[in-house]
Amino acid sequence: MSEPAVGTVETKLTKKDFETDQEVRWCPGCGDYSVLANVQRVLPEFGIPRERFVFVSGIGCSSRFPYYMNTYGFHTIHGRAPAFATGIKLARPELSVWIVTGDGDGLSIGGNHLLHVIRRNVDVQILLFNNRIYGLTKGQYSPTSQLGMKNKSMPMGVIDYPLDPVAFALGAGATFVARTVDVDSAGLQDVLRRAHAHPGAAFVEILQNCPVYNDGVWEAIEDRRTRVEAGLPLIHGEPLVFGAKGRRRGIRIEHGTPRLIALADEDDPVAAGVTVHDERHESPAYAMALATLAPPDFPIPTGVFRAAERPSYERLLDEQVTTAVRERGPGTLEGLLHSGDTWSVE
Amino acid sequence: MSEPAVGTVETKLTKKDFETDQEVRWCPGCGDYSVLANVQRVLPEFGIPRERFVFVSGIGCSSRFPYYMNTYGFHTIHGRAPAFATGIKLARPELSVWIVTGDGDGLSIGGNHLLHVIRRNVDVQILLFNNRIYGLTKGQYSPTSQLGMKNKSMPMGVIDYPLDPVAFALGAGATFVARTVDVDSAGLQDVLRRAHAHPGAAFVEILQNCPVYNDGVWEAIEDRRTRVEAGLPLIHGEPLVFGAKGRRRGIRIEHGTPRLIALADEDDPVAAGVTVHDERHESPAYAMALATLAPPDFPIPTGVFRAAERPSYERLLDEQVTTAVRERGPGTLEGLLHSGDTWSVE
Amino acid sequence: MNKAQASADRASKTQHPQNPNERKPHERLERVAIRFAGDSGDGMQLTGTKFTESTALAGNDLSTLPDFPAEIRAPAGTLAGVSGFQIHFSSTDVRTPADQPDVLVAMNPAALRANLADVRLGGMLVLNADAFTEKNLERAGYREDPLPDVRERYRVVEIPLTKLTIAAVADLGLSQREATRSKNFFALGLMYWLYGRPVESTLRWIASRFPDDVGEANRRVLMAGYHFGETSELFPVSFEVPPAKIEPGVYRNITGNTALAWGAVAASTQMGRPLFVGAYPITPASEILHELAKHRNFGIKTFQAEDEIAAAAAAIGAAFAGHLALTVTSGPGFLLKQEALNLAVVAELPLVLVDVQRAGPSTGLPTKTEQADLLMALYGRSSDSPMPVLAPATPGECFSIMLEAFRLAVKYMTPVVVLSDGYLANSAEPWRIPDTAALPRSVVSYHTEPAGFAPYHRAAETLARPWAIPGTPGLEHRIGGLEKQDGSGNVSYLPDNHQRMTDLRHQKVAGMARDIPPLELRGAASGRLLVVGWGGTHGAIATAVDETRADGGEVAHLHLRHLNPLPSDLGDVLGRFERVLVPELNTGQLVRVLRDRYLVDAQSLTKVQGQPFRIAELRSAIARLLED
Amino acid sequence: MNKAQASADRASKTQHPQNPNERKPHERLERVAIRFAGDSGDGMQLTGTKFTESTALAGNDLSTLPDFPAEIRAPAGTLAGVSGFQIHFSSTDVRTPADQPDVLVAMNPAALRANLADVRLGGMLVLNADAFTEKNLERAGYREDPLPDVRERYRVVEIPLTKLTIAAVADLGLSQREATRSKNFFALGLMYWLYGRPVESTLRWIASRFPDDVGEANRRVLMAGYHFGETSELFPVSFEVPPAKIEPGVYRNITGNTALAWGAVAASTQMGRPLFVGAYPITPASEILHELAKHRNFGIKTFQAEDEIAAAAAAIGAAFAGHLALTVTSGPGFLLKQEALNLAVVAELPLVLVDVQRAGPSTGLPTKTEQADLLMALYGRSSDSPMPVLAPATPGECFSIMLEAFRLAVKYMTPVVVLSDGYLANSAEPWRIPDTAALPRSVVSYHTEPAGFAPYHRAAETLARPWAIPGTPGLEHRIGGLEKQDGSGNVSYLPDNHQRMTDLRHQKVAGMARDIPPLELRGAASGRLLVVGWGGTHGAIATAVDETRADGGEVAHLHLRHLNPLPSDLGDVLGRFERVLVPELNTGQLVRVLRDRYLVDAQSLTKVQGQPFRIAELRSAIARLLED
Ligand SMILES: Cc1ncc(C[n+]2csc(CCOP(=O)(O)OP(=O)(O)O)c2C)c(N)n1
Ligand SMILES: Cc1ncc(C[n+]2csc(CCOP(=O)(O)OP(=O)(O)O)c2C)c(N)n1
Ligand code: SF4
Ligand code: SF4
Ligand SMILES: [Mg+2]
Ligand SMILES: [Mg+2]
Repeated sequence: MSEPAVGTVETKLTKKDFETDQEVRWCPGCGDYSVLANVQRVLPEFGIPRERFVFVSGIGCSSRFPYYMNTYGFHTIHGRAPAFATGIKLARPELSVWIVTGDGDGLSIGGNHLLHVIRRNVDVQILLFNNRIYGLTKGQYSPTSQLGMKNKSMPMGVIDYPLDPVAFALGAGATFVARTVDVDSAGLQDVLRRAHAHPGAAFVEILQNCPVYNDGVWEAIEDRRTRVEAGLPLIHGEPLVFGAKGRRRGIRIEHGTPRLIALADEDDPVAAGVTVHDERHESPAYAMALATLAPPDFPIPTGVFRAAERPSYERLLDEQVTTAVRERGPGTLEGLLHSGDTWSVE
Repeated sequence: MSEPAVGTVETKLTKKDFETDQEVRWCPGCGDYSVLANVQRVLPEFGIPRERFVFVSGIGCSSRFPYYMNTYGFHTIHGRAPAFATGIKLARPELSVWIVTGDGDGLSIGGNHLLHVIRRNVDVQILLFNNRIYGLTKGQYSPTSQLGMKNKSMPMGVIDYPLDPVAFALGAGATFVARTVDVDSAGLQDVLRRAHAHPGAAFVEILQNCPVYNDGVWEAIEDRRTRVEAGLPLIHGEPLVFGAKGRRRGIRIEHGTPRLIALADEDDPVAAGVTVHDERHESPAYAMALATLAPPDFPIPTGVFRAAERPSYERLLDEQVTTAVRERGPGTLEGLLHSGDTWSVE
Repeated sequence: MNKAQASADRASKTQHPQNPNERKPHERLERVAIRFAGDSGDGMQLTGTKFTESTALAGNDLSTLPDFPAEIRAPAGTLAGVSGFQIHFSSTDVRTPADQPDVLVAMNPAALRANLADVRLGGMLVLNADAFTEKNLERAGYREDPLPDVRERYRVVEIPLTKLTIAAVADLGLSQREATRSKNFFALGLMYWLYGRPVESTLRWIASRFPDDVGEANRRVLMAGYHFGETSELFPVSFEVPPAKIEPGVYRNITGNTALAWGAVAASTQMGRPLFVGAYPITPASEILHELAKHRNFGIKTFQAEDEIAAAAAAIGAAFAGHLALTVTSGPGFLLKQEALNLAVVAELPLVLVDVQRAGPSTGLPTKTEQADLLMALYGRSSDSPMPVLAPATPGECFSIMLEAFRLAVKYMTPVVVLSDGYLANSAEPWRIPDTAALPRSVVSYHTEPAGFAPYHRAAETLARPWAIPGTPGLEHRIGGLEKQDGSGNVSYLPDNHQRMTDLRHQKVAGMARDIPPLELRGAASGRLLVVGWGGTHGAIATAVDETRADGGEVAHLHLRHLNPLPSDLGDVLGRFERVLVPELNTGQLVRVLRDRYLVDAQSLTKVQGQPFRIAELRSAIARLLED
Repeated sequence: MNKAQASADRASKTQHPQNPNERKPHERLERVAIRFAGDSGDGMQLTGTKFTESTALAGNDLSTLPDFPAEIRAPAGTLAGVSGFQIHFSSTDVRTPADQPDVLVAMNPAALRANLADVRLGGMLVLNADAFTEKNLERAGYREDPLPDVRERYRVVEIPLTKLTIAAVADLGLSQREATRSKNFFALGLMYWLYGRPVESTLRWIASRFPDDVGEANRRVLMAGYHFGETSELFPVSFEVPPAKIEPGVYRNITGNTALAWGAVAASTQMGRPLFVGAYPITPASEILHELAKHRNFGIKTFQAEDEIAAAAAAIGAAFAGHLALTVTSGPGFLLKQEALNLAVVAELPLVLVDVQRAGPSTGLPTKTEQADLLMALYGRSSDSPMPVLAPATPGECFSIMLEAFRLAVKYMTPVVVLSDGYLANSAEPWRIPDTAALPRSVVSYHTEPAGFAPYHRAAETLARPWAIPGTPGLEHRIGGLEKQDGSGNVSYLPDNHQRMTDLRHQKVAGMARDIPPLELRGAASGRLLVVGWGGTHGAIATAVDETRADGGEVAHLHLRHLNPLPSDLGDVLGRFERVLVPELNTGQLVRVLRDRYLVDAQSLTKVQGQPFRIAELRSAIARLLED
């Protein structure tokens, strides 16, 4: 968790304070606009002075994000943002460090860095904009593109199995994993707040529409009319239930495998055997099972999959420094140079 | 699956045929010796002529493997073996391509390539030697090293959470995942046979001892005396039961979470609610739950976690070629150069 | 359009010059450069492409250059969103898209503002008057209306292009938004009339390409523009640019990127081995991957890897397995591939790497051109790692350079670098389609003989090791990045062997100079000044040298296509001139190599602006050196 | 041993030369080079290190070089498993570990076979006779017993070392295997006697280091070796190498890798800012990471990243956040970091990269030395990307070069490359510990003033932009790899700005030449031949030049520590000599830079064998150039 700094901001900041003078240059209708606005809206709530935020990104449409945030920002190189962010956070744990990446930046060229920043549990927030396409380079497929999808680099259709960002993050040992949707302001803001509050690497997949190269890829869950059937909102302590009245269904995970349970409106889902959502399981197995839920058989879960507490990497590193100083005293150059065997010549 | 080539070998090959004249240069007692011997023992069974095997490795002690195999071999660069192997397999699907890598080579610098070769389901066999240490560079920790372990690069102890190779592979969408132990010849050979038979990317984690830099890290499961308690052999269709007579326990996975069930010797494990191992689940959720089993609370599962059928990448790519030729006829240079708008000048 | 139709078109145009605007006088011009500019959404690239096709059919020599914004779709009406396309055509030779357009078609104020400075003073500005609203002026960053001032310095033609477009399709029942989408066709039609271009091929293309209603709208608007020229008082004359004298043959327009892709296909068909392409998308090289991915029916396997390292590695793997292997990228990606290339150098495997250079360093100006990766190609790998480097001079030459690159890679068993650039990639020129029957054809054969086989046993002349691919009985062997024993290929740590192998790797590449034909100069074989260029600056330098020579300047032009090894007669040639000038779009790279190698006091002319050289810049640099 | 003890030792040795082997005559020698060689498991590195410490206490000047096998533990008794350690010590100056050892201690036939060719003809071979069994001879690849032949050409001393060791510890109840483990101490004790080295410090070290029983065994065996020399008939004389004249001060032995690490610590303490180290293990650079990881109590944060790219990126991130950032690697890793370095060039952030060069290309000979990454450091990034490059000359200089590198990085806001090499990394020399109070100290300050702040507003002289770190109120800004507008740092696609920024980046680095002190030559300031070197070849070149001059040869030596920018007086200096020779452990890299820059016909002496230059090789090359 970025050091809580409540009270250090004299006057409460507003969304405006987080806007820059740079013209926002995404295509009209791009899902990135909504994410930007919601981030700018949520940040003032944290009571952290603006200068303590750093946004770090790779390369891609989404990675232009830092230019539009009136905070510190670093638009780095393709795929490596997690490594830059790690250096920043280890150097200055008091900063609130946010990584912005895309499905190409974060899961194609940058997959390994994302894996390791998550594994190490560095206390950063990771926003992965998943539009299932390379936007900036004009329409090649990405590691999350659907099988069979035709695009510039695979004109006969994609033959790679798509990666699920949530499963990937859990496989990496993530302590916090969430999924949200570009146009769902309330859900997005909620997840951003939770990500910020989490003391470790907080991984957030944001389903994002690219109207130019992959329009409608998340339509079912973006559209208010179909969202109830297509989405499964995860609420800690509540059973895994979705669907409109009269079509309610629950999900039960038994012997590791999820299956649907049809529910009459008056049924008590828990009594009917529906699994109750628990983001705090020590074992990631449960969250993994959730991660495997996907259309067409299942709805898309959104919200927080997992939120487990473990000391963060930069805290453990700082502790080594503190311990070393405590046990050995602060290092002195004189002492170092004269350590071990020396002799004098007169 | 490498094209079955039964019958194309005139005289049955033997272990000797797969040995090279190069002196094997691992440290005395290194777990790599046993793996090498077992691979050399199993290969002749496949009835594939020697020249159709290619062993591809990165850099590390384990990655010296190809030099000792009298097949085609490519000792490439650190972490990138999966990418080289992908090129070889896509170019010539008829070859049997084996990747040899280590926990550093495959999961540190090479994590992304391993992720993607697994995701794409290229039909290769991947042997990841996990000694939880960098051997070749003399004892730095790796992404699988245990928390707190002291080593050359983290003298005050490791603070990164270890990655579980099996969970990683499942997060990447693996169709075949297995785990085995260097000294367990029977188990190792069995898994090698299964990996070879699998038509897609077959990921095998091999628990390997490095007597020089990380001696005894797998002792509990390597030692015949403790193996019954420390290991959980996975057998398709059998319940998840382990432990010696009188101390038998089973594992049940409910609502996504595994827990132990104590079993009297006469109990029927299935009746007692123990989960039955099924490697063929379409959903990876079950295998994920197995992957989270680890000491001290659980035994280490060994054997095949998952074996799902999906067409392999190189087959789908070949199909695109075939389809294109069928639909458009074989390409001719003359046709290509004259496609689209042209004009003549006389 | 198929070939027959095309040549019919061309024939009807040249044999029966039925200029349709007979009612107005027309002037003859030798050459014209037009730039179409508008918002990214305005279809300027399409407009330019169609004008180009029609111009080619009219028999002119030509050269074109698109200029994309870096953003996918920047907000409408802003400077960042301006997209442009320039075409230069002539009744004589054309080698560049021209320094300054004579005509600018600007669809909005931003397009005017972004391009005005480039237009020749006194040139013609064709503006969409409807777009010059206060709001648009503001979006373009104009504080006040620029037109009063602009009208003094240019011939400004203001046309209510949007309104005329809407009027032309009034009865088609389209929404206003749909209707205005066609307005680029109005501009196109008008320019067709103004320069006497044939409209037929475009009409046919419209009919084949669009759904009926949209097609009809486009057709009407195109013709409305055409007739507007004919009837409006705004244009007292039309122009004629007579056909150029062009070598007979079948022609097409080609960009550098397409030619590189097709060259690779040709290498595959002519060498009888399948092509494997490992690539990771990056501007401005992605189109090569896109183009090759279309042609699976040639047996081509394209592989979009997870990153550039994997792309190179997969290509090297495919080379090991006996494919013709290609990897395509731009500077930042090239850099990432260097470790894998280094392995290919040691493993001595054939591979072609194409680097379409862009402006840097780092992300830089990704859509802009530069020639700044030469030294990286030569020296950018750890330790001593010699690799041949080639560079095409023109879009069309991109085709033949790929044949050459693959030929050398396989003959010498070595990776080969081809340096293209953002300018060559996107600019187009008419290209005489080679006679495929006459292209050299030689099927590559692998080594198959087990007797006496050793993986590093070298051919006497080329020093190439055998290409022995997995699957071949009896040739099982292991290769890798540790130093190899010469001959056996086993790992060797012996000092003398390392020296020997290092020397052999150098000698092998140096020996490739045998394959380079004698140098040809433009101009006299000796004298006062030699201008030495490489890569995509060829057109500009050649033009500048020709113009200077036409004015009596004693200057010659040498263009290098082989940058490593250098041609063996290069030292001689350099020595025959008093001065040497090396113009490059970098801070001086080839010039360093020449000075080092030949100890000639070569001077550097550099430009690092993401833009090609202007002919005028080159001429004045040449003039300066000729004077003092 | 603490300092007081050490100096007491030294004092007792030099003031009261109680040579314990009084009973045998002893000869005075000016210099001796000894090589200890045995199986990897034989403890040769330890033996060498202890001999070195004792020799330092004896007051000699010295230089050492270990030689590890590439394998972790190759099979016992094989050539691949031989591990060696050479020490050269003298009563006068020593600058290299010597071309040829005078004495070889060989613990088995493989050690003899691997090293014999290096030994001076007529030199002494001390062999463990017990190890010369048939089986061992075969393992070492000897077809027949080599000794009859060897005895003719060398002074061979055969000692049943294993048996004598076992005998010495017979009553300690150790197993035979345990007992024989101590045999290296026998050899050490014997050499102590032979060259009159003090044993006390080693005895103390044994006592403090081993458990009681092993310690006792080692002690006894050491003394057994010592007394063996005294009593055995095999050694008629012992030798004395009197102390050298050495500048007064406190000394220690230091290797290049340790000195690099400590130099980084010193930069941190002297500049008052914490150190961040991003690294990925790679031979021969890993030890720098290991050493720095030990010193958390300096506030040092070391970070073992997932790969080299991440290591560089994390370091750049830490630099952005205000730390002194370091990344350490070798060639193949350097290459992977280039894209991140390119970003640091554009972002203008301070960073030091250390490349401990090893033999390549590709994986090459990872434990061997080479100097072949210079051109990659200068030119290995895409596009025009100037970066300063420094190189230390000696292990001790590795310390000061790091202070210089960090000073320049922060002063000019730029990444800086330091090129060390495998030879410097592992070789050791006595190093006079600098007076820390006298080391320059200046606490780095960040920019904090919001008024008039612009991220790319440059300091007038240095052209450095301000270091404004996250957390500073009012300085919020964004940086990145797209071209920056000068001053504001906003993204700019304007051609002129790109030219301006490119020029500024070059000028900034070029301007660093101001910080380079005037060049100093060894030898006359002008004349017939100048030998120009850089990096770890300093000792060998200086020795060769000194020896040649002592013989009357007219030659001078210039050693470059700044390779980019080059010193401003370099052109002048080169111009004052008739000939210039540039010896390098590569195929000629600095020589290219000098020829290009100064158009001097510098000649190259190259060697690519994974081995340092021999003085003899250099002398004969110098002689050749002086002759003709
Ligand atoms: C080393 C390198 N390789 C390739 C590129 C080209 N490139 C820029 S962004 C991008 C993909 C971006 O996709 P994604 O992360 O999904 O972002 P989006 O544009 O869809 O938001 C690529 C391939 C680059 N800039 N650098
Ligand atoms: C680019 C690059 N970086 C670093 C190295 C050094 N290196 C070689 S092997 C290795 C780690 C090997 O660890 P692992 O894969 O676990 O293999 P093991 O030796 O334990 O079998 C490293 C860091 C290298 N060869 N290349
Ligand atoms: S290309 Fe797609 S992702 Fe990129 S800005 Fe446009 S709409 Fe957004
Ligand atoms: S260092 Fe460890 S892994 Fe490497 S060869 Fe030796 S025992 Fe095996
Ligand atoms: Mg995307
Ligand atoms: Mg390992």
